[in-house]
Formats: sequence, C-alpha cells, structure tokens
Amino acid sequence: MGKIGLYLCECGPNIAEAIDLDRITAEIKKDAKVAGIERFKLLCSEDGKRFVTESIKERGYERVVIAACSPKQHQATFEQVVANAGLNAHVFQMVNIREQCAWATPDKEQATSKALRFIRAAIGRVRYHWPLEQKEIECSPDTIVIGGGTAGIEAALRIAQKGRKVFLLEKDEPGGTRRDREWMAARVDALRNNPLIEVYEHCKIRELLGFFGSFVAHLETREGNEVQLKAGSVVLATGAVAFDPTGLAGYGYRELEGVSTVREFEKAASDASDGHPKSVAVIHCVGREKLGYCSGTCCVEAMRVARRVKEASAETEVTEFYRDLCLPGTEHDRFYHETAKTGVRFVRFRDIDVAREGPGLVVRYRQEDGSSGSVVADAVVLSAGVAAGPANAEFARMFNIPLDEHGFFQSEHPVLNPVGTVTEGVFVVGGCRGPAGALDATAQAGAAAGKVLSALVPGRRLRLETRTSEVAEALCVGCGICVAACAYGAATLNEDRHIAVVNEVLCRGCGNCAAACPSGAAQHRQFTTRQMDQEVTQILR
Amino acid sequence: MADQTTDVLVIGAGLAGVEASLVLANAGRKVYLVERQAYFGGNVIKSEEVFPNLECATCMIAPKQSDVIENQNVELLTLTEVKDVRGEAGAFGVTLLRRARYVSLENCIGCAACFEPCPVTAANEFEEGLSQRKAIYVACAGALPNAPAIAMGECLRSKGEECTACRDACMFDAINYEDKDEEREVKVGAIVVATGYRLSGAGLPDRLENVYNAFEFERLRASNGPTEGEIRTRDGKKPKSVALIHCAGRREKGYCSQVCCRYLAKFARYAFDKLEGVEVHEFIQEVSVPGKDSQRFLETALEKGVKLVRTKAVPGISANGSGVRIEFQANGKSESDEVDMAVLAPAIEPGSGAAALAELLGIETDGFGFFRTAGSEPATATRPGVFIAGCNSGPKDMQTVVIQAEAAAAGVLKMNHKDTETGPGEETQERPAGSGDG
Amino acid sequence: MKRFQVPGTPDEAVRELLGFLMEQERIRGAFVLAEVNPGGFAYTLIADRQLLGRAAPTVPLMPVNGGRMVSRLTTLEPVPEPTAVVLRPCELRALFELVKLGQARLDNLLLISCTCGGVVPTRSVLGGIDPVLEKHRDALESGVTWDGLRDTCRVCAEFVPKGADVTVALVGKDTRQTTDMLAETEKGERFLEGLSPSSESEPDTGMLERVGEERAGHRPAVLDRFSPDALGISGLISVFGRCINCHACSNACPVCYCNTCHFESADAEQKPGTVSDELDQRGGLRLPVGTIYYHVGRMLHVSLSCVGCGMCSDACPVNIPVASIFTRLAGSVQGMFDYLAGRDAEEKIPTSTFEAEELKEVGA
Amino acid sequence: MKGKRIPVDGSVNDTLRSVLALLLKATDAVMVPSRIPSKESFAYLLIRDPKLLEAATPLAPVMPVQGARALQSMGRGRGGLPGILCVLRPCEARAAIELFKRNQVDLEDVLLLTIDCPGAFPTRDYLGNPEEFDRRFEEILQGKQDDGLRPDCKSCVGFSLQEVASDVHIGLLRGKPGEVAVVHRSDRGERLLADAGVAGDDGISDWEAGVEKEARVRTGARDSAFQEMKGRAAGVDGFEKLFADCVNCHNCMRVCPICYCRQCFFDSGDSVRLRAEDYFARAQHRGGIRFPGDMMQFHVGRMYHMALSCVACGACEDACPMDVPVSRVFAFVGAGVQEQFGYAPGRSREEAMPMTTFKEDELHAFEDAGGISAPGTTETQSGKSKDQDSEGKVE
Amino acid sequence: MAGDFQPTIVGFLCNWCSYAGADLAGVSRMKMPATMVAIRVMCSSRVDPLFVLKAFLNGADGILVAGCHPGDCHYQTGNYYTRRRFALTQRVFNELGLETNRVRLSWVSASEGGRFQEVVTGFSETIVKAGPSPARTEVFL
Repeated sequence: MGKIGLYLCECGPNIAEAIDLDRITAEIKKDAKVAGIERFKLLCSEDGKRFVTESIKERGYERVVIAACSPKQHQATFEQVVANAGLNAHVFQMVNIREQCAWATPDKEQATSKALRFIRAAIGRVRYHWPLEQKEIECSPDTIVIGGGTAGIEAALRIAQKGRKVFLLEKDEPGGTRRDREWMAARVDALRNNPLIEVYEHCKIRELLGFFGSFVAHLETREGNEVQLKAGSVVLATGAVAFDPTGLAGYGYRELEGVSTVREFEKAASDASDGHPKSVAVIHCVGREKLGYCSGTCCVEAMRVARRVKEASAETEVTEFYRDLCLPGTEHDRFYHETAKTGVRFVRFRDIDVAREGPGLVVRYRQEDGSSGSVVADAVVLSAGVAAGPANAEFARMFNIPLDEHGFFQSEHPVLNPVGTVTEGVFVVGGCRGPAGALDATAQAGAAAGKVLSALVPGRRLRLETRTSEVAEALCVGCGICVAACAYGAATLNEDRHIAVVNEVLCRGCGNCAAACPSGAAQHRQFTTRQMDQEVTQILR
Repeated sequence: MADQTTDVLVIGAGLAGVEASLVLANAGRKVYLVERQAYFGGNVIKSEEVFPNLECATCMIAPKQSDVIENQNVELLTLTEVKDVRGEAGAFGVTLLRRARYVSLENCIGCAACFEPCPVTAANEFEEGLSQRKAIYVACAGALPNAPAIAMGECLRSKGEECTACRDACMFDAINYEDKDEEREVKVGAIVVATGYRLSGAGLPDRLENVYNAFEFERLRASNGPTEGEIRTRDGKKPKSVALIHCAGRREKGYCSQVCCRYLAKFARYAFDKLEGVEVHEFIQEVSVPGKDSQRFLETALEKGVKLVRTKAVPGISANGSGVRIEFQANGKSESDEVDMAVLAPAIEPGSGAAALAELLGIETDGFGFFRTAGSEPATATRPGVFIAGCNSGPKDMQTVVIQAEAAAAGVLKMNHKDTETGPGEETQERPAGSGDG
Repeated sequence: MKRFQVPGTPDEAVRELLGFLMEQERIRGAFVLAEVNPGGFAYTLIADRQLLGRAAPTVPLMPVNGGRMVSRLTTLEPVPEPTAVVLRPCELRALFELVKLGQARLDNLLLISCTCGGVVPTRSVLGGIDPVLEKHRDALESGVTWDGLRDTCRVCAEFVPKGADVTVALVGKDTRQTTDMLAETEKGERFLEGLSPSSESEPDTGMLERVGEERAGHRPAVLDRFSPDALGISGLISVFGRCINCHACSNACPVCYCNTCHFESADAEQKPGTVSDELDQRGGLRLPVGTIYYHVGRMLHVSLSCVGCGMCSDACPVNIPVASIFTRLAGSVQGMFDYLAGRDAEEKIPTSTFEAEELKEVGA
Repeated sequence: MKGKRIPVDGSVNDTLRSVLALLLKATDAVMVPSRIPSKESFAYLLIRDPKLLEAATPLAPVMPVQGARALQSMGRGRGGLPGILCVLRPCEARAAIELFKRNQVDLEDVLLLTIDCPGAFPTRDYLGNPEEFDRRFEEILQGKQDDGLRPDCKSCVGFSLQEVASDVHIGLLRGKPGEVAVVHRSDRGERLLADAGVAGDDGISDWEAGVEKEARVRTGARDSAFQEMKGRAAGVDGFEKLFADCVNCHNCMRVCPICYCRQCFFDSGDSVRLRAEDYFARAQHRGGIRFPGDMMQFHVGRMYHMALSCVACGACEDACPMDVPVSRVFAFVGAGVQEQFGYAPGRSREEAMPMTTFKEDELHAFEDAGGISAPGTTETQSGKSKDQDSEGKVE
Repeated sequence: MAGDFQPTIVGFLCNWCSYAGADLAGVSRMKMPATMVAIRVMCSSRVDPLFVLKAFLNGADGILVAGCHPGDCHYQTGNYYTRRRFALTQRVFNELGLETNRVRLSWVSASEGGRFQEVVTGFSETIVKAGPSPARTEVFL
C-alpha cells in the first residue's frame, strides 16, 4: 500500500487550541495504518513547506496526508510541496480540520472526534491513490472561423494579426449583411490581403470532427473539390437573420403596398429618384412578442430611418410609434433628443393597426391610457428585431453545443465565459449567440481572439485536466448512460468496440459519468469508487 | 528596442481586471494586477445573485479569484495605485504606490483573531455603512486575499495611544505597525485599465431613512451581508411594501445606464423571495431590457406580481414617518404612493479618480467622463498600448464586461507582433455612424 | 389494426404462421421457445422449417427471459436477415429496455407477442408439463389466473403487449379450433398479408379489463407483505437473511445488463483490513458480507427498468420472493417519473435525462 | 492420537457452543454457522461479541453457503484478517485450503476447526419445513441414519479428519448423551487449545475406530454412486441427458467455492458477445440453435477449470434450480483426475496444485495412444502419491 | 434516547458551492452541531446512490447530499442528475421502510455560510429525533 505519512498542522493556535492533537496522534498510532505522524506549527509557512519536503524524503513516505486548513485554501500549495519531495502530487490527500472543524466546533472533545474521522477517512482513501499523469497534447495554433460577417471577419483579422494562420469559411461571400458598405469593403480587403488568412467562399461544410487542439473540417469548395482543414480552435460566427414580419397581424406587410422593412425602405430610398414621401410612419418592436426578447438595436435603427428621411427632406412628416424606447449606452439618449428636435413625432402605443384607405396608408393606434388616434402615411416602415439563423441547429449538433429557447448558441456560461461553449475550443461570436450590434459583435470577436491566442500558443503543448474520468473496457458494455450524462460530449460510444470512451481533452472531471455507470466501468480519477468507499467506511468508524 | 517588454499592467481587480489578467497570464504573460482596495473582486462580490440565471456571484467569481492567487504569472498588488506613467507602447515605465496594510500577507493566515480585541469601531464601507467593523478588518467574510488591513486613520495608535491589541492577539506576528507606504517601479509593454464604476449621486434626493441605493439593497440581500440576507428596514422591520425607482439621475447624466431595468427586476424577485406577501411597485419611464435573456427575466418578476407604474418623470421622494412617500405624474394626473422602503437605481458613472487616471495615462474621455474607445476597437484606448475593460468606458452588464476584458487581452497579445500587418492606425479608423444591425 | 384468424391452437397457429412466413421468404429465421429435449424448453433460433415442429411459442414457461436472449443475439449487430421473435409482453418490454441501453437492436425483427396468461415456475414442470398445460388452458379461456402461476404473473397488469407488430390473442379466448392474431403495425400487416381475416366482429376489450381487475385483486396478497411498514432494516433482513449470495437473481434479470456486476467487481469487495473495524463496530458480521447492500443496491440500479418478469424469484435457489419486492418497488419509482419500463423503445430512461423544472420537493 | 474428551451436555450443538465460547477467549473472532433471525435458515457469523454465540450452530442441518466462500467474502489476497477461528465442515476446510493456494483467502492468522460431519439436508427441502428437519437432524447427531441427506453427503468419504489440513478437529462420539473429542492437528492448533484451556491427552481410540467403521460404509456408498454415474455420464448423449434441464443460470459456478474468478470466463464478453451473423450461420447450418447456446461448453469447460480441486461439497447441486445432478458428475470426474495426479485437494497447505508443477518423468500412459484407467476405486482415495514431498514447491 | 445522542451525519458536498459554503460558515465562526462530517466531491453528480446506501449501512445516522442551486451547476447540468438520482434513492428507501428523513438533499451556495449552518442544525435536530440508525450495530446486513 505504500508508507503513509500523516502531517498535522497546528495552524498556530487555530487548530492546536481547538483540537486535541495529542489524542489524535495516539488514536492514529493505535490504528497502525500510517508509517509516521509529523506535527508542525504552521505547515503553509516557508519553514513548514521545507519541513514537509525534507521529512518525506528522509522517512521515505510514499503517500501523504496533510491535516490543516481547507483544500480550497492550500491544496495547490501542498500538491507543489509533495511534488518537490519527488512524489506524484496526487498520492496526497488534504484534510480540512480548520474551517469545517476547529472553527465550526467550539467543544474541543467533539472537534477532536470529528477531526479524527476526517483524518481516518483520508488515510483510508490515500492508500488507494495512484500517481496521475499530467497529460499534454500537441495542438495546432491555427483557427477555423465559420462565417464572414462582421464578427467572423474581425475575429479572423485579430487572430491573424498575431501571426496565426486562419481559415475563414463562408457559404456566400465575406461581407455579411452589413449596410455601411465602404467600411465593410475596407475590412473585406484587409481580410483578403492578409497572407495568413485563407478565405473559402461559397463552400459547404460537410463535417467537423475532432476536439480542442485538433479539429478537422471537411468542406466542399464552390468548384466541388473536397478540402480538409486542420486547426486547434473554431470560431462560429454564422450570424443571425432579420425577423420576417410576413403574416404578422395588423402590419399588412407583403399585403399592403407601402409597407416595408427598414432594409427594404432604405434600399428603395437610395434607388428612388422621384420625390420624397409626405409622411412616413416608423413602427418599433415589430414581432417582439413572437421573438420573446428585445433585440436592443431596433429603436436606434428606427430613429436612424427618421433621421435619413429628415436629412433628405425636412418637411416630410415622420412619426415613430414605439412601446418602450430602448436606448442602451451613452450615445443614444443624445441621439434620441436630437432626433426629436428635427421634428420627428414620438407616439407610444399599446396596440397598432395599419390599413390602406384610398391613396394612403392609415396607422391606427391605442395608447396605454386607452386613448386612441390615427396617422395617415404614404410609407410605413417596420423596425423588427433579429432572429436566430437556421444553420445553428446543424452546427449545434456537430459541436455538441446546446441552443437556447430562441435557437441561438448557448455560451458555456453567460457571464464567466460568454464566447466559450461547453465544447472546449469552440467559440461563438456575433449574431449566432444572440442579437448583437456591430460594436458588440466586434467586441465578441476580440474576446474570441483573446481566448484563442492565450489558449493555443505555437510550440506550447496543451496541458489537460488530470482528475478526469476513464472507462475500463473490461467492465463496460456500452449502455451509453454516461454519454447521456456528460454535458461536454467527452464520453462517446465507440460502436466498433461497443464500449464508451472518454476524451480527456474534453472531460472537465465532474464525475457525473462515474455515478451514472452501474457496472463501475466509468471511474473518476481521484474520486474512484474504491477511494470514495474507503472514505465513507473510515469516516464512520 | 532595448527596454521593450511584454509584461502587462492591469489596473483594477474587479471582474474585468481579473478576466483580462487570467487570459494574459494563460498566454504566458507576466501580469501586475493592481487594486486600490485591500480586497479584490470589485463590485461584483457585493451581489448575492446576478442576471441572468440568478447565480450566486461569489460562487461564480471565487474560482477565478483563486486562479489569480495561484497563477504564477499574476502578481496581485492590493492597496496599490498608479502614481505615474512614462514611455510608450511596448516600453512603459510605471510608478506604483502601495499603501501600508500593516498586516503581512506572508504571515497572516486569516484566522481573524485580531478583530475582536480591537477597541475601535467604524462604519463598514463595503457594507455601505449598514454594519460596523473594527479598525483592523476585512471587507466581508470570504474576502480575498484572506487577510485584514488596518485603517490607520482610525487606529488609536494614530491618535498617539500605545494600543497593541491586534498585535498581541496575532500568533503569527503578521501585524506590523511600522509598515510604510511604498513606491515601486515596474516596466510594462501594455496597460489594461479596468477601474470600474460607481453609483452616481446625481439626481438623488437627500438621504432618507428607508431609501436605499442599489448597492445598499444588494448588501441587505447578501447572505454574508449585515442582515445575513434578510431584507429589513433600518429599524429592523420586515417591509410590507417596496418601491423600485428607475432612472434616478438618468436625466441629470444624460444617458441610460443600461443594466438598471434588469437589476431592479432582480430586486423585485429578491423582495418576493424574502418577504412573504410583500407589495412591489416599480416606477418606470422606459423599459429597457435588451438581449435575448432579458425579456423572460423581466416577465418572471412581473408574474410574481410587480405593480408597474409608468410615470412621466422620476417620482419625487419624501419621508413619511419611517416610511417613504412617492409623488409622481401618470396618465396626466398627479398621484402618490406610500411604501415602507424605496430602492433607487442611480446612474452608473466612472469610478472615482477616473479623470486623474485618464490624465496620467494620456487617454481621452467622452463627455461623461468615461474612457473613450478608439473607433472600431471596443477595448482599445486612444493611446497605443493602453486598453480598456469594464464599466469605465460606459455602463455594461457583466457578460459585456467579460467580453471586453477578453478583447482587451487580445489587443495586448497581438500588439507589435512582428508579422502584424496592421498598426494602431488601421485599428482606430473611425467606423461610420449607423452600424446598428448585426 | 388488421385481425386475422389462423386454424389450430395457439401453438399450432403460431407454428403455422412462422411456417407461412418462411415459405413466403418474408423471414429467414424464427426466434421462439422450443422443446429442445423431452419436457425441456429453451429459446431457439430456427432457420429450418422442419424444426418448427419443435416450436412451443405459447408454452406457459419462461426458463430465461426471452428479451435477454434476443439481446444475446443482437448485442453487437442487428440480425442479418428478417427474423420473427415470439416474446411475452414482459420479455418484449425487457427487450425494449435493452435496446435503449444499447444491448440489443430491433432492425430486421418482426415482433410477435401475445395477451399473456402468465407462466408457471420453471421448477414446477420438472415432474412433467402436461398437467400444467391442462390447467393453464382452462384458466386462459376463462381469463382467470390460477394458483399454479408465478406470483408476479398473477398480479401482472401489463399482460397486453405494447409495441408488438403482431399480437396473438390468448387471454379469455376459446382457442381450441382457431386462434386470432392482430397485426398492430403497418409492418405486421405487411407480414401477415395473405392470411384469412378474423371471423370475430370486434375484439372484446371489456374482457381484458375484467382480467386486469381480477389480477389486481391478487396484488394485496402477493405484494402488501412487502409494504414499507412491513420491511425496514429488520424486515429486509428477514426477507433476505437466507440469501446465499449466489446472485442468481441478477444473473437471471433481463435488465441487469452489465457483464461484470458491480457487486462482483473488485471495487465492491470487502477489504480484509476493514474486517476488524466492522467487528469493533458491531461485535459480529454476517458472512458472506454485503447481502443487504447487494439487494438494495441492485434495486437502485434496476428498479427503474424492472419489467416485473419474475425471473429473479424463479431463479432463486432459496425461494426468496425477490420479484414481488421489485414489482412493488418498480411501480413506485417508475411512477415517480411517469415512466413505464419498456413501453416503447425510444423513451429515455429517467436517470439518463432530466427536467430543469421538476422534483422541487426533493431538494431543499 | 490424544485429545480432550468432553461429555455432551444438552445437545451436541450446546456442547460445541460452550467449547467455542472458551476458544473465542483465545482468538479475535470465531466464524461459525448460525441461525438467521427469522430462524428459517443459516448463515455464517463472524463473532467477536460472545453474546452472538447464542445463534451459533456449529453443526447445522444444511449448508446453504460453502464456508470457504463465506471466508473468502471477507476479502481476497493475503494479510489483513484478524485472528479468526473458522468452524467448517471438512469439505469446506478443504476448499478453503484450495483457495489459500490461489491467494484467495488469508490463512495467515486464520485457524481452521473441522468437526465430524453428519452431512446436510438439501437446502430447499429444509426451507420447506425447518422444524421437521431440525428434529431429524438431532436424531442424526445421536447416530440415527437418515436417507434424506444430500446424495454427496451420503457418499462422502472425507467426513472426518481424513485428508484435511485443519488446525483443530472435533470428533463426535454419537449416542445419548455422547461425547465430543477435541484434538489439535497443528502447532497453532495446539497453542490455541492450550490458551483456551481445552487441551487434554485423553485416549480417543474408540472414536478413531468409529471413524474407520463409518469410512468403510461411506466408501461402499461412494463406489456404487460412481458406478451409477459411470453409466449415466457415458458419451456426449449421456452428458446431454444429465444436463438436459439446465437453464444456463450458472448458479453452480456462482456457489462453487473453487470457482473463484471475479468474472467467469463463460459469462465474459469474450464468450457471450458474439456477432448475430455467426449465430445465424450456425443456426442455418444445423437448422437451429438454442439460447443461450453454451450449455455443454460451460459445464465441460468449468470441469477443466476446477475438477482437480473439486472437494465434492455438493454446493452446486444444492443451488441448482433444476435439480441437475451437477455435483455427482463433478465429484465423479474430479475423483478421476485427482487420482490421475495423486492429488487430494485440501490435504495440505503446501502441496502444489498439479497444474502449477510437473515432473519430467510422469504421465507416459497418456503419450501416443495412451488411455485413462477407470476412476473411483478405494485405494486411490486414501493412497497418497509416493513422492508428494518432492512436489512440495510451486514452480 | 434523544438526550445525549450525538448523531453522525455524512455530508457529500460539491467542491464549488456547498463545500465553499461550509468553509465560509467556519471562517465566519458560525457555531453548529459537530454532527456533520463532510466528504468533498467535485460535483454533487459524482454522488453514486450506492455511496448513500453504503454510508447508511455503515451506520451513518443521516446522509446529506449538497450541491449548487439548480441552474448554478459548475458543470452545466450535473445537479439535475443529482436530483433525479437522489429522488430515486429516497423513493427506494421509502418503499423499503428505511426512514427517508435520514437522507436529505440541499442546495447551498458558496456565499451561504448561514444557510449551511441552518441545514446542518436543522438536519441534526431531525436525526436526533429519529434516534440512532438501526443499521449502526446490525450484524446480519
């Protein structure tokens, strides 16, 4: 089993005064399961660390138990110390006799008994600790970016600026659906002229395999050639689509002439040579109920329409019908007030209906106080939000990334890792992860670049989590329960061998699969059934 | 170039600073993470739960904090401020001022034995003055680094008395009354400014007994806060009615602080969760809940029974016994309302000293005192080599803060890379206005 | 749903059917109980029509759970040729559970089942099966269960197959001359194409309900002695005390699909070093160790997939009513998730999925 | 041989209990068959607290679990067990020693106490009517013959201290009230008895004579049993018939004390997970195949694996749900192969298992067209292989 | 019996929330009965129902499984599986007449030191009322 060394930290008076360490020493001696018991005033001090390292070497301990503060406090510290003594950092178990014992239990007698249980449990389990290997894998520093809209282009440029190779895959042509064409043109040029960026336009992605550090994309080019690309990370920037108001009651879109979306209206306006409309009605929040969220960009969008109309002809009457003005950020209140100054009329509505009467369109509305009114207009512009792109589902399947209720990609964590996903090495930016203005999309592109650049450094190998799960082939019958339980797609079925296998690159070491497996084939390193059993048995002595 | 370095200075150790530091450190960069306070984690750790999943903020940020503490590449410098910045991108010379903590981080193990004997009590700033602390103290239970500091200004020793209560109580001789403020020079290639925000006083009424601002209310709800998470009026009663007041100070500041509608919806849920049968009245002019998760978040609050009152302007607030009287214009009529407690959503403004720091760093601010980002670059300041992360460039929700922090890190990482085909010039091109859609 | 009529008793009729299907080359094999030696019955994969004479598809015996046998046949890959399998409802449900658990494949299988009158304990025919057959046929006809059946059969509520392509009508039918068969799926209809339609106008569903009620009537007698207040630690000990730890129950169980049972693996073994501790704590120790741990542990593992087939009781050499306990338990735990083991082959097993909004009462 | 004679006071089991009570004082724990709380059967108890001895039934009317398996269940491998005195039937003790040779039980601090075995009733018979069989068993203990005992017991020639390396043995001098004779068979046994104060040098030749006499009777029974089996087990057909009712539950293997593998090869993926097309090919070739299909392979294969160590304890047959005469077949075949190598399982802790050693000059009978001589004659059982000592070491 | 009976409760705590919450309770010097002995797992979803059973049969008077609040799991969805497995375990205990009040599932976040204190205190009271586990000294398990 290996010689076990037990270290008791007095933590000054914190442990020494609250727990009877002499009794502990005596009892553990009686159990005769450890080769030696060492006691020290403060193990986390420099002297303390040195003491542990040296005594391990001297006494030839092969397993180490340290009873001190919470592992959250010093686990890492002591793992290092144990490693310095030439042992594998994982043949060590830390016992928390401070936070959850000395500090929580005023009665010394009870605190001591409790500490004794903790220590016995650790001794019991550490006998079944085996060295764990710190695995590292070669990884490709290159990146595949999927989607050539703002987010995709900005991500590609930023990553390439660090001298990294980037493959940008686009089903049509880079440039996306952006209106401010000059700007976008400049960015697309930058993209095309960048020697480190390979653009594959009009390509179909047949398949995407692999994992963080080594992904492989199989794609078919416009010419119909099969191309295989290898990369260490993938940035999904497949964008969103504009919400389509067709069939939405009360707006008459595609039914009444003169009713158009913002984009259609702008296009018509830029083409139109003949005179300006006398009055324009712009309606906000079109389709918001259906979408179930506020896209956060359409109010400003709608006001820009008004501004352009007014710039073109100041005498054109413009009415903005809104429910709530969503003007996030520091510039937009000003923009609103300026717009109002140009004579644009703002009307808050609760219900609205567009109808054609004779030559013009009539917009009838009711307000929150019940009062109602109507406005005659020759053009009605619908400002609608953005919706999730249809392609998301396919990529979600390919990469095991969950979609949210609206069909957007879900971040691994909305706050802590907004552009990361549950699939390590796959990032989501721009419209495909939710409504985003160009600046948001750019920021997200930057974020993804930051993650990529720091995670995959040329010449550096990828260090993997050591406390991962593994599957014992002899015990596994391939029932797939672990596969269902794994949130990271780390456990998969190998159909040929009819067993489950764990991809250690993707495994985050939660142990869910181990608990799900009835035959004990799936094991959670450092929390194996044997170790846990011993802990349970010994803690109850 | 001789004194070029790739080390990075990150100013401010809140959510943004921490995230930026970790991304940089993982890329192998040496990071000096300086924090003005004695603890780090910024404003985030004041919240019990956060948007959108009402997750426990501490649970979320704690793992990142321990990463910072354990990461060999990050040097966390608390109680430290930037005094001077010289040089240029790739080779900045920075003078840091570390203010005395009077407690040795090496020796202290955070056992807290020193608090009890300290004879001095003072209002705890972290708790918005809602609870008392000693002159030697930690901001709150669980604050990191796990060691107290002495507010020497309050300590009896500063008043000439020979008090050694805390030193006597310390078994690790961690207390050092001789500790001095120290200046320190560091050379860095890039600077990330993540100095965060504070709540503005603009447009707020004079202090009233049971009127709280957002931070105060957060602390009331915090299970490690002054009331251990119980929402109570100052006289310790369970409020029967709570008013949530939007846009306090928006008109004065001239911008929408973006996150208030969401956190007030959260506050409503706090109230319903903690106060059986409470009435919650929200006074609002415009509902602004952008983003795919916000609508449902708001609706959940409304379903719990929030009474939403749309007012023409921010209501007037006055004391009414121990309660609060609220007067407002709705549907063209003047009306009023009485509640036991009112919570205000003040405007968000740059952290104190932002202007001075901008001066020091030679970066531009916008009309509101926020740091200006350079054109198309949401995380680049107007001076090469200086980057921006967090609410010091404008109000943001947490995820946008993290995104910007990671983008700032990207900016640093790709700086003056030999193969770089673009310089800051290209980076900072002005994007034409009207880049609304995605 | 098309209904057909085949001349002969159920056994004859099913043989007839299988022969017909082979002749028509709609199937290349039949997986069915057969008399492999006088009085000895076993599942047999029959590829030769001549051998169909030995087939005993509806003999009231379950020497092994047929679902488990089909899994043996198809663990690694589907059967290469169209094959008819004749299973009782609980065997079919076991098969479906095993499909979900990746232990069997349905491709190429024609699923034939029956309304089930139950089976007798395998041991009870050691003296010869004929007396049993007599009694059983009468019982089937009247639709009344008889005391020779296994306990679990006498209280079985799932005796009408779910998900079969073809159902042979046994319960409450006079099957001396002809036997009715129902094609329950489009596939079933395709295969039975060409048989003569049933003379009977409408199936008497009321009769099936009556049978269900009659069986429900037996539940208290069979199951209630294992009610919570009857058990507890001491109750468990008096039920399982005589267990000889042979694990025959898990070995016979169709949904105990592991190759090496956790309770026989190294991880579950007692460590010699801990024996002293046990003695310190209890003053004594029952050997072999871990009897209750094994049985309750097995309940945790399989109660959600238990189909109440009764194999465990049948295989127990010391007559422990394992199946009765499991049947009672299974009803409860499966009900908690609105789940019924093996009612179809797609439904997720409760432990391999979750709902965000559920079981609020459980976690506090 | 000398020993301590103790008059039976109350029932034989009462007397044995009182002896155990003394022995328990001299050791950490006693492992002994005991009545389970529901009274309807027996399990082994490992006893430290003397109070628990009340349930102890050193001679139980049934053997639901083979004691060697009970002993093994405390953990495989050597080292770690406290000092335990195991009360076993001779066949159980032999099995324990066979497992010890395979590193499956720890006998370092464990002592084996055997008792003259009156045999056991089939467990399932007993469960049907415990009181009845308890009564009948009491009569057996007083010398009465009972035909209801398990076949293996009736033909067991190793019922006493023949060929078993136990440390302590207790002989029964039957009759009313009768006596028991406690003898030590190893130094450790001697020390134990001395410490416990049950050592003695009373003459016990009358008991030895009784054993001799009984042995002759049993040997006769055994020979005829073997003769009968020889007829039945002849050829594949004979075998097929014997195992006709087998339902492949593999229970015989699970309760067998010698089958010590965690995962039986015949249950392992290698033997149960075949490709459907292979099954189909076989079915098409023969017209049909039964499921599970490994019936003969299993029984014959298991025979290869354990027959050399088979102690004919009858556990397999006792646990067979289909009354297949498993143990009678195995005992018969076992005796034959054991005779072939002059090996007697459990005879000594040191004697090497035949398949772990060899001699350069042996078994020439099997070379070229060599054949097997008929097994099951009396001499071979009692007759030791001449150069057993030279086989002592495991190669 | 409830008088001086000092129960033993095994608590399986997830590393990220509940274990941190337990630490915080200690750091804040919150007093609570010394009944709870904690076993740390990375995620509450590592808690195999067999661990709970094992603890019970080995003589634990109570067993607590504690993790992050639903929706807060550090590993996305682990605690939802925990909840299902626990529901199964508790139901099996119930059907077998084993006192279900001896097993408990609670959500405790890293900032909820106070809540951890309440859970431990409350659960201990329950167990003291229930008395010592019958499994503790049972020989015939």
